[in-house]
Amino acid sequence: MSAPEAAALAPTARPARRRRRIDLLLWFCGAWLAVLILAAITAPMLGLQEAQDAAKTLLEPVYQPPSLGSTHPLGTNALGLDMLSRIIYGARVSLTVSISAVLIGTFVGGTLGVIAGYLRGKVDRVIGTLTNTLLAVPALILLVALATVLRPSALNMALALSLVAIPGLIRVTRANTLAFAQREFVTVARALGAGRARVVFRELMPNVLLSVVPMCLVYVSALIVAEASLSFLGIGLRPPQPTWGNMIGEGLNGKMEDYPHLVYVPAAVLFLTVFSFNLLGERMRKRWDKREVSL
Amino acid sequence: MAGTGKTHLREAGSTLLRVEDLQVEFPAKGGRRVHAVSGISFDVAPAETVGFVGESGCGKSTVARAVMHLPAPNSGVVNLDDTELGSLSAKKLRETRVAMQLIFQDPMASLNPRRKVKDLVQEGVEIWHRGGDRRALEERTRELLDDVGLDSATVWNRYPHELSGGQCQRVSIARALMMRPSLLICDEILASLDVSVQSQMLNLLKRTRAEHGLAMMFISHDLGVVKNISDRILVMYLGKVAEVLEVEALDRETVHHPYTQLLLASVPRVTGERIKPSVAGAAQDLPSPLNPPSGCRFRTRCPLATDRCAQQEPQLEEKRPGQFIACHHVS
Amino acid sequence: MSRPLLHVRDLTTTFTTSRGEVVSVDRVSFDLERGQTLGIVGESGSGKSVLGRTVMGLTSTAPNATVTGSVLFDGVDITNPDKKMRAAYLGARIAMIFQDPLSSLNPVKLIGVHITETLRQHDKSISRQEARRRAIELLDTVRIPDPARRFGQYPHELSGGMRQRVGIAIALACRPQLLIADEPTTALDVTVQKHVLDLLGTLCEEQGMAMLLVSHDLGVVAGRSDKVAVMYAGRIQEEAASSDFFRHQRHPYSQALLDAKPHLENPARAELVSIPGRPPDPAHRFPGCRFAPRCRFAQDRCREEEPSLESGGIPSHGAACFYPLDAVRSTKEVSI
Amino acid sequence: MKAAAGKVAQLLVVMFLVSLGTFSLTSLMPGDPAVAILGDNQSPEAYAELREKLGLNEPLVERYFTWLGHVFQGDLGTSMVPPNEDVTSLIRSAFAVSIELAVLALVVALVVSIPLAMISARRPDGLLDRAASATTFGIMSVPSFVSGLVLIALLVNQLHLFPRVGWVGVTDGLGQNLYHAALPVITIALLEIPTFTRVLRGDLVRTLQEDFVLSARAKGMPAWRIMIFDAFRPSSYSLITVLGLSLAQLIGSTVIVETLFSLPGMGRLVVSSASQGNITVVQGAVLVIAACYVLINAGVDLMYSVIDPRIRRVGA
Repeated sequence: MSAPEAAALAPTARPARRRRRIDLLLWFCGAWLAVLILAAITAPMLGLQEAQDAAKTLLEPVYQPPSLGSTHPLGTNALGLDMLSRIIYGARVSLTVSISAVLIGTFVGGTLGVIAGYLRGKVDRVIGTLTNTLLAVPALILLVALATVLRPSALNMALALSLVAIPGLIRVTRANTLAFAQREFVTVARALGAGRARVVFRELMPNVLLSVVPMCLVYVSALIVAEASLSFLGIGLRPPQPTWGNMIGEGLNGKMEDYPHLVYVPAAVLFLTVFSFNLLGERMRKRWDKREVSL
Repeated sequence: MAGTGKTHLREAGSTLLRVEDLQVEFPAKGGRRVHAVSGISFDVAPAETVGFVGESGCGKSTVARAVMHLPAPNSGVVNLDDTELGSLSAKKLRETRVAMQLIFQDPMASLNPRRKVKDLVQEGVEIWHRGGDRRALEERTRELLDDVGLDSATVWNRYPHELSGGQCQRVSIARALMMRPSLLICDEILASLDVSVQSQMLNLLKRTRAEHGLAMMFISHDLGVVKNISDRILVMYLGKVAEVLEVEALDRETVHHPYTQLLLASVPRVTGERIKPSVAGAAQDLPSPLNPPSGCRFRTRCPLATDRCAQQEPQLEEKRPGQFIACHHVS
Repeated sequence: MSRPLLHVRDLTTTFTTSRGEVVSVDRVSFDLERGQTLGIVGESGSGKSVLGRTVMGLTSTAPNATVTGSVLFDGVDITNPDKKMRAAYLGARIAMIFQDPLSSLNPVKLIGVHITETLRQHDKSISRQEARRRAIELLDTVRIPDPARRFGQYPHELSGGMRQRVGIAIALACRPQLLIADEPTTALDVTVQKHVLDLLGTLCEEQGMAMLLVSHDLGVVAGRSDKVAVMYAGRIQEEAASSDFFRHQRHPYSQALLDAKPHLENPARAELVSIPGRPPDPAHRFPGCRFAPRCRFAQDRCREEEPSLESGGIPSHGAACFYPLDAVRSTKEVSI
Repeated sequence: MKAAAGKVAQLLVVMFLVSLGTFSLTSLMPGDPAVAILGDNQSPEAYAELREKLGLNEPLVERYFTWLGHVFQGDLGTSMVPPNEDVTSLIRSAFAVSIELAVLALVVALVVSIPLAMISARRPDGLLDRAASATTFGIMSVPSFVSGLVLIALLVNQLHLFPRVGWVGVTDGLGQNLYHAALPVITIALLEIPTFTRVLRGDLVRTLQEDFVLSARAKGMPAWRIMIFDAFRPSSYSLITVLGLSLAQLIGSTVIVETLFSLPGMGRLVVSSASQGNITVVQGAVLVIAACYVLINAGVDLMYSVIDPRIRRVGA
């Protein structure tokens, strides 16, 4: 059966009208992330209310519920600290830590994965065993165990979180490398005289990376959650340094019934961010998958 | 190792490629080995096209890769001109190998999906920095693309997935020609194409071969196609050579190796008369290359088989001028 | 003759895809008599496979497909079968075999179960033992050696030719009157192809079964069919009795298709007459004859008007061409 | 056989590496573990005694093998924090809670996601599919501590359906046990349902495009039969993989849920021990969890061969 016939028969083929519709949700998510990242970067220049130092907020109202027009659009917490400002400073921590963890993870995991997938044999088995070892300890337990021995700084946090991302990224890159290395274009490149390095960097890498990028976005969201979880458990970054996780955690201490905004505001922000990263990753994967299929 | 004989090889000086006792095995599960190619010898003269026919699993594609040393064969000697490939250092091998170019069956899979046509065609040149002047390189690329029947202006910046199968195959040919090879190895390159495109490609290959003075190894399961393009034909069965012959001798009337005979009889005739279906016999399985039959490998399906065939492996013998057959019973 | 077993009129299959409306099968009509074989030949994209599936009622369940026209099977309209009709006809009175014998068998099911479940689906009264006995019998009918052992094996343990025989055994389970064979030998080696074609021929003869033999290869159909229909871009371009068709073709496409293939009978290294260009994109229809852009004989009229399948004086030899080849020859003679 | 032996060997190596890794945590600990455990204001003798007791004066390798020897006898040591309980029995009781939660949650998740995936896969991109996809996607982005909070606010505070916190063992009556387990189980299941559904749906859609499904339809099989008897089994590989991984992860990572609902499971045991620097408990717990992972992994491999005959008869 020819490609067009196959495409025509495949039940997944979308009707034309659905395709032309603009993906509003995607745009919304993109916009949210753009605003969030921009705000996180420019936080000190935004003239935000006090986020950390409770000594400076002695005169501010405490437990103020959100009210968009006021000086505290998202309300204040028990110490009168501004929620909006805390959310934005929290974003700085969450995003920096999780994105850098994913970058470290992609670099380390990606390199190991490509090496394992291309060289195979013994090297593959050694890397496979290491991957399994890392996977054998559940992510959160691993993080908790590390938290007992590491000081809770942003750098340590990023390193610890990257350990969570590495095994998965190794597996994905390895699988993709294996798949692409079997494609005939690699043999052809070697017939043209390409050496090992060229095959890996020029033939395999561009293909493998493209399939890993969507995965990375999903990992960013997973690590944001992981970081928040640690803070929530009180073993991540500690107050007064605001993070989304410890904001939710501190709102829980019996205040939730009376001042639900203490929990719902950071929870909503967390949800939106995680959702956006997930959606971006998912759409990207679908898009590139389709191209693969059409090949 | 007895091999299947070398009597059909021509004088060493007169050939471009000379392959002796080529042997390729793969490890299989359970510690066993697949005997993909078991002692095959052949040669290709300059500007000559040798066709390799046989059914799936006969090892014809493995031969192509082994000749290229992609990967190197388990044993055997591959001589390209005066160079023995097995004796070369890795770097030297890469350099020498460029004189042979491979084209594969699956037109999409053999093109890197993330590269544009122009980059694909220039890839080899880029690896060896042989491009020289950028303008000249671009000129030559366009020329080759036009030569293989593509409109260079339209396809220049296209990606493989924007082209049809036939067009991709043309890009592959242009890419191979770019390296000015002396030998082109075509592995089932027509198998996934429609009849109308097949004939275009066959004519294109014949023209290109003449223009560039190319020798070819042409691997195919289709006897009609092989007959159309080859000068000599190697009939392979289960990792061995059954018969070597000049193309003119390939027809239903001449006496052949029983396997060649079977192949020829199986090719459908284009006729309007109803063929009385021969009462179909029981289905037979091809013997496994994990554990090939002793003696003559074809004996399990051969109508002429005797005890001798099980004990003694037949050697290729020149039964008629230019026709070598490995069979105890055909005279 | 009495009414034909299969009577297809103006059958059209349209898919709504991201690239727009694709008419895969366009106003196709043909008749198939009991016990006869119709060969349908065309290149990829010609709609031959979709035609086979549409006749079988398999396309109409796809959410993006529309089927119009009519398929009468033994006088009953089965164009867009409902659940009940599907259960009554598919697999029972009409059966199908597929191109790739490996992928058309469920990898996790025993060979035998493939057959017994078909038997029991269409005849609930059969006991397990009875079904098993019949399945082994069927495996024997398609000349599979040691059928009882094969019954308990998985598809991957069989060779390609053996698998296709299993496919045939499944299709034969309920003694259908019509078998739709969709490229049954394309994935097989040439020696196995001959066996399978012989087997199909014998079975049709023995069981008085009609067959729709779909292939891209005229050679597969030659000698194995009573009638031949050549499809191009969704339409039947030529339809004739095989004996007539292979003697001379009236449509330029049919002839080009035969000439383009390197036959064993041709002299070595013969130059092939190739068809220039590519088949048209099914999503972009244009006026006139669909083959006109690639046709050596195309005239202005061919680019404006669409020819219909007419027999042009020769009974039962239709060609959708304004200048069929017998006519071209004579005009040429005149012009000289 | 050779492949199986290799697999077992690899798993043993994994166990060894995990135990080594956990054990060396002690030496990675900043400062003196004795100080960390006893606090700052104790007599030097007390520290020395504890160090002696912990064997901190011996080299790491030696300590590791001594510890490993005890582990093989089922002795994971004693807790460093008063009342210095036996680690093995601590873990045993916590493990029972965790495994119950994990298994129940997986069952709930499967019961929801298998039919959901089948409904979605029947008409890909249809209304139901898109609705299910959007819902699962949304749920996927809710961290468990948020979903747990929402559930508490809704089902406990508003509707008073379930108890807020606490745990009742099976020994105290199955009804009470399930009543207390319900909310945590739902919370955990919510975490798994989206993944399960999406993975299975994806595989089902792919399988349903296979020729053998078409051939089943050509045999006149009804759609539901094809879905259950033809498509499901060959489509369940990824689900099995994910299932195995989840089970392994769940045994430890119900931390959040256990904290939220104050349940005495493994997760909470690890977290509370870790915050007290109670390293023997952490070591023991991590080792047990890793052993589970290794065992489940082996089980998953076994499952593949049950599902797929092509894997079963390797080398046959």
